[in-house]
Amino acid sequence: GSKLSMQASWINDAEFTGYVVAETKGYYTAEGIDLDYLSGGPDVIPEGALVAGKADLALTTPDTTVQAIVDQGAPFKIIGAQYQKNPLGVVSLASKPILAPKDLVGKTLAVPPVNVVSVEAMLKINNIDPKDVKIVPYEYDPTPLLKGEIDASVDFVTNVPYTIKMQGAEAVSFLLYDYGFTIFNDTVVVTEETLKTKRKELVGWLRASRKGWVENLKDPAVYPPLFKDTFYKGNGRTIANEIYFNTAQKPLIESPAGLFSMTEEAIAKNIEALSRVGIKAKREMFDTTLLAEV
Amino acid sequence: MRPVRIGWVRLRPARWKPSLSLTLEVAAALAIWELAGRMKWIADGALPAPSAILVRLWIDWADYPPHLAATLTTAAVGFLIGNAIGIVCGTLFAFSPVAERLFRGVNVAIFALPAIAIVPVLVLTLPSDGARIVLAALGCYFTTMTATMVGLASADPRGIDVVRGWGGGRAAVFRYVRLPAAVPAILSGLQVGAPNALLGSILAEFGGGGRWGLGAYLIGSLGRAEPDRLWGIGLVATACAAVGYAAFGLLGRALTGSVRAATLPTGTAALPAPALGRSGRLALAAGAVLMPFALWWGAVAASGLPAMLVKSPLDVFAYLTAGPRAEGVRERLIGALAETLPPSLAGVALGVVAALLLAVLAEAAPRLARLMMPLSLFTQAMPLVALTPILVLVFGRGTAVMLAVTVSVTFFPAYVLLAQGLAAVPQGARDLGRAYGASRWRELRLIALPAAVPHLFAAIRLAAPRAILGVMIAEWLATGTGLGNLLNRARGMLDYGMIWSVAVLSVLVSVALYELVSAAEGAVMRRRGG
Amino acid sequence: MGEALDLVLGDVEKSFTVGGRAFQALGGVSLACPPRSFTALIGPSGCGKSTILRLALGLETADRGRVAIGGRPVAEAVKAGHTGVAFQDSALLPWRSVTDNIALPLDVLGRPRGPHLGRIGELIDLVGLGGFAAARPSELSGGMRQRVAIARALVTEPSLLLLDEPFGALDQILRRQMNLELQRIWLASRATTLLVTHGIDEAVFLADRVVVMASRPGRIAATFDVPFERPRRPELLTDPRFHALEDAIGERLYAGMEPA
Amino acid sequence: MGEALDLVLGDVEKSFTVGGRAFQALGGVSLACPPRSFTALIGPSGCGKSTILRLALGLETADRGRVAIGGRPVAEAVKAGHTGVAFQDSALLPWRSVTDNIALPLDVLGRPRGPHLGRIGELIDLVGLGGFAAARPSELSGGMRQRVAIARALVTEPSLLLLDEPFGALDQILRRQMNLELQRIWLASRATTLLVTHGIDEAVFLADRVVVMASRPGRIAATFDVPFERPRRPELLTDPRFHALEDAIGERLYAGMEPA
Ligand SMILES: Nc1ncnc2c1ncn2[C@@H]1O[C@H](COP(=O)(O)OP(=O)(O)OP(=O)(O)O)[C@@H](O)[C@H]1O
Ligand SMILES: Nc1ncnc2c1ncn2[C@@H]1O[C@H](COP(=O)(O)OP(=O)(O)OP(=O)(O)O)[C@@H](O)[C@H]1O
Ligand SMILES: Cc1ncc(C[n+]2csc(CCO)c2C)c(N)n1
Ligand SMILES: [Mg+2]
Ligand SMILES: [Mg+2]
Repeated sequence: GSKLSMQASWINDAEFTGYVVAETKGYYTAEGIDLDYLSGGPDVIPEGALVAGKADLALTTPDTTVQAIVDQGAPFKIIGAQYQKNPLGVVSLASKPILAPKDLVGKTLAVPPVNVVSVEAMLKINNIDPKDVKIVPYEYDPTPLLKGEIDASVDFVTNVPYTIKMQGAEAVSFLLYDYGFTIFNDTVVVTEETLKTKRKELVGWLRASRKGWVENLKDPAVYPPLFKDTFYKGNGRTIANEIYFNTAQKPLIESPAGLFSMTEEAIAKNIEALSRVGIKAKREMFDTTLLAEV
Repeated sequence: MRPVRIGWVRLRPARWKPSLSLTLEVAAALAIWELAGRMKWIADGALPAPSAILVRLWIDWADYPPHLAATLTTAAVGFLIGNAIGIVCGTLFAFSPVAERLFRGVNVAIFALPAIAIVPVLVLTLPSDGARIVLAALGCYFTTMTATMVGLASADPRGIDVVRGWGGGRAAVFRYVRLPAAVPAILSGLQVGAPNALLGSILAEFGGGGRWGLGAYLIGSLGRAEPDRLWGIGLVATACAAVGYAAFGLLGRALTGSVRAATLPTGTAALPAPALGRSGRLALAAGAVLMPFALWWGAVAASGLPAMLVKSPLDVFAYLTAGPRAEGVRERLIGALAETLPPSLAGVALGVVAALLLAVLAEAAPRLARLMMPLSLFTQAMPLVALTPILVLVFGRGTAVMLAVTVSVTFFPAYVLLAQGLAAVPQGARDLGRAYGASRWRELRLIALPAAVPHLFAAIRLAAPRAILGVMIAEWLATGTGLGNLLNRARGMLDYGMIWSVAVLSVLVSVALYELVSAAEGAVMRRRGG
Repeated sequence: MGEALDLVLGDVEKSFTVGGRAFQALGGVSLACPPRSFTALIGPSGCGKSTILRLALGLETADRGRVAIGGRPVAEAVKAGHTGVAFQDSALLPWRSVTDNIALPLDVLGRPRGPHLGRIGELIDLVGLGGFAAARPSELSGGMRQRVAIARALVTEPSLLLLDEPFGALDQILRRQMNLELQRIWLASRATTLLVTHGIDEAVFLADRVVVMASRPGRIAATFDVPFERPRRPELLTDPRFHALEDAIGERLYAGMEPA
Repeated sequence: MGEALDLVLGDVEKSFTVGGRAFQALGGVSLACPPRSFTALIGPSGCGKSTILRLALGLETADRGRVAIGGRPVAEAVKAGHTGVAFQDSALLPWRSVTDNIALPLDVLGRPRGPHLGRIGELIDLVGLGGFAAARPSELSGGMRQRVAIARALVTEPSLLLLDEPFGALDQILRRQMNLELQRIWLASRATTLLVTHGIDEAVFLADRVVVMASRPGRIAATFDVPFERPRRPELLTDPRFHALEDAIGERLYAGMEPA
């Protein structure tokens, strides 16, 4: 088959189970694709792998991608979206619950530096002055939240609540998406060049990946145990954790228009949300023609 | 026990005397830690008890082998490469002060470059393990290079006279006097290198996206809010670092004894100073400024990466001056620098003082100092990001945390070099103080420390560039201010122009600090004579 | 005049590791220097003279036997600043000037320099280094360095003075001059003095008692009392009684002497 | 027997910076040591004796004047391994054993040790250090270290031998023994020798010619030829002619002598 490399946005966890299912079931091979999967990590910038030619396709956060297109003139196109709703949310302890943006006033919120702009935008959308919230860096470790050093953190709601439960506390959360920051996540991004030269493979990738995800989400508890000693091995987490994640992400991924879809309505919402952050997204940055071929 | 001979080196294996009181001290320290962990004294339990860590290690043990293997191999290869280059370059610079001047900026830049800024670029330019090896090597290069130079410069002039007295030139002086005399110092460089190589390899995993390695394991474990796991990983890394540290330390101690002069030399045989006229000095200064930029340019060209990712000096200049956003960028940079600089300066001072205190402690209470060593090594081999919770819980998110992080990243190389300098003080000088009943403190102040002034300055030169780095790490992890925050946010925005600008700015400040220390050193050494 | 302190070594044994093997440097040395006495120690190279001095300063510890100054552990006298020493090697600190090197014992003992500045200047003149006060050790000749070490040994006006071949690198005239100066200082201070020397003439000229050592293991072979009155004048050096004592000591010294 | 090389210093001047000020160490020194001659250099402490040796080895360069060995720049003779030196300070490398320290000149000159091992052993015995071959300098006494330095000076069988007070730290008997050994070696090798010493007796006993120096600035005050036949026996030391020459030299040496 022809080689296609994809850069993931994080380490091997349930966030990418669909692709693993597709790979192990041979869906990519069936599409004539020889997939090279590159795991990500906290300091991996997926778009960088695209620019450097290290990967043909990357899973990204759309605000970053669009900003790169606008500011740097990066030749990117978004050809699909894994998450219809960004799983990023504000997580807090049930004992000191923060259930809506207004509860954040006067509180300390830990935000991954990458997401600070998005969070500030979400606050503004909800008529809250970002100055009224104390934003500190977040390094994906919920301990300060558990210890009460911070009041809330911005993280994937698909995962942290589980961790917090394991530590004997209860978590509550709300999605940024539900408070006006309506963007995708794990957007499938390629360069214009790749779009031209590897269109067939990309369509094949989308088709195979969709199949894999559909298969995976049929019963989110089925696949993670199978990958215990392969894909997940060494990630330091439990299979129960991955099942929780897989289950929690199901509603954020599924779409009546088909997995990975980017409906005109959703794209418009993304453009709208990003514009509030000062990022000028345009319709032509989203290329839905490949999805149409799938 | 029979001494072992390796060439001119004779090692007398120290007899292992299991001392009861040392065992008691270790037991006491562990007991206090255990209690602190159990009673949640520190950071509300974010510092786990040793028993909890061990239990956790036991449970997780099956996870470790592949991670450990990946980290150890890359760290070891990087360690070998970095130290080899460090020793070779240290030698070269020792003998060519002109080359040393020319490359000073480059050297300091290598030492001061924030890993979070270069890893993404390295990862994109190099094959999978390449970035880890390079970062591990970078972690060793500068300290070993510095230690090599200090060692070569501290040779006894009498020995040099002897070699020259039989017609020996620079090469013979190097081979028969300077190099043997420098071995303990070089070994102290290797001691620092052991944890640094490990940390370098681990940090590269954060940006490398590989699956195997303690760093990868750490990332996966971060989100679990289980400090005992994180500390377990840290302790395993520390144990590996400690093996290297102890091995080179023992070798160094065995050698220092045999390298130390029996009688006091009348001075030290300083290395040649550049014999240059006015125009020569000007040309050299110009070259020294241009060299880093030239190499930077070359590296950018060689990387073959598109201009969006890697910026040439001209690109950075354009980013800072041209375009509608340039002014805003400059304002942010200056504002951030103003936030970063003051704690950095305080950090240099505190880092050196911490190094000095520990070195003094190692003299006055060697056992207590040895007890501190695991903790010191832990702070070196453990990525600070994993300690964020405990850092913020104990120190908050203000100046205290910045200083704490800065001290932890500055003191260690400074300490090791300083301790080596103190160990190398000729017996005759020590005897002099003791013959008048000098207290440990007086002996240190009047004899050992003045004798180790070259080492002290080298220690400060090591601490200065690291201080900025330390503050930036704290800003990135805890406070969300200053250059560290700017860098981190820029990464999220793919604002490579900003990433490069911050990196360049932090390096420039480091070089300036380094030059300041070097100038002070020159003045003091001139006044000091011999 | 300082305190009257005696130095006593009682049946002292000391071994070292030399070339990887155990080596007995001193085998049962007993030596008593009474308060205000002047003892010269003479013996073949390597017989343990310097080792005795180092034991007396607490720089080495005896494997067996007892070392005491004024009846107490040596460390006490040393800490109290009662001792002064000139090592065999001049042992100057390279970064200190002549003045500062001479002042080192004061610094170590925590005594202010101020009141001693005059004395330091006198000592510099005494050892013939006027004009070299600001020089560094690396700028001095071998003999000049040794003279700095002598001045340093005297700066604290010690009650127990330990001198290890202090005049070895000096020319004969200077050596004679320094001998006379040392006698003068000793007469004034009456510090208990132990002088290691290779010069029998120097030993007899200066000491109350000459202790002769032998090697392998280092031990005391004989002790000679020196009967000459003080102050002794250079004329004594040509006195037949002086020569007779010299010869007696020499004979004992060279009897079965083998260098170690 | 090595090459016949002379050492010539022609009107040499040398200044140093001492304590921050210029100091003239040598003011117009002319000295010629003919091939196969034995010259003793004697003079007050600090008069520039060691400086002359260092100039002869190229370790210092003259401010003015000429220094040559065998009519060529000193560096050539030194590089060719024609010279041997014992410095005033024994200057041993701490990490080398006695054997290895003695072998250092061979290593520096790139000569294999193998053929010289026997000689090294002989030299160790000659200086009375049998059994100490494996010892480190820190394990030796002061006199023992000096003896290693003497052995080292001789290991290359030099044509020009420069000795700076080599016997200063030795006891009188050993010193005598070493004097006799040095004479024996010199008679066998006929190396041009320049010996710095403070012992007039030693100078007269060993040398063809005794050169007396004076200080401030260092200069040559007088030269005495020594007429006694070789080999000279210990009995010579009590010969009245020997004493007469000693006295003449002493007189000249101490005339207007002030230590510098
Ligand atoms: N630190 C040491 N380690 C090992 N051996 C030592 C040490 N100090 C002295 N010795 C050994 O002890 C013996 C006596 O040494 P010491 O220095 O006391 O001799 P000395 O009488 O002063 O000789 P010299 O007149 O040559 O100075 C020597 O054989 C020497 O090898
Ligand atoms: N490297 C140097 N720097 C400055 N001054 C020096 C240096 N070497 C020698 N001198 C000065 O030159 C003079 C002569 O010194 P030198 O060592 O030649 O004397 P010397 O005759 O060997 O004396 P001694 O018998 O004491 O060894 C001294 O006054 C000394 O201060
Ligand atoms: C696009 C993208 N952005 C951020 C993360 C980070 N993230 C998501 S879940 C998790 C573990 C902690 O809850 C972390 C760190 C990601 N995976 N994907
Ligand atoms: Mg001695
Ligand atoms: Mg001299």
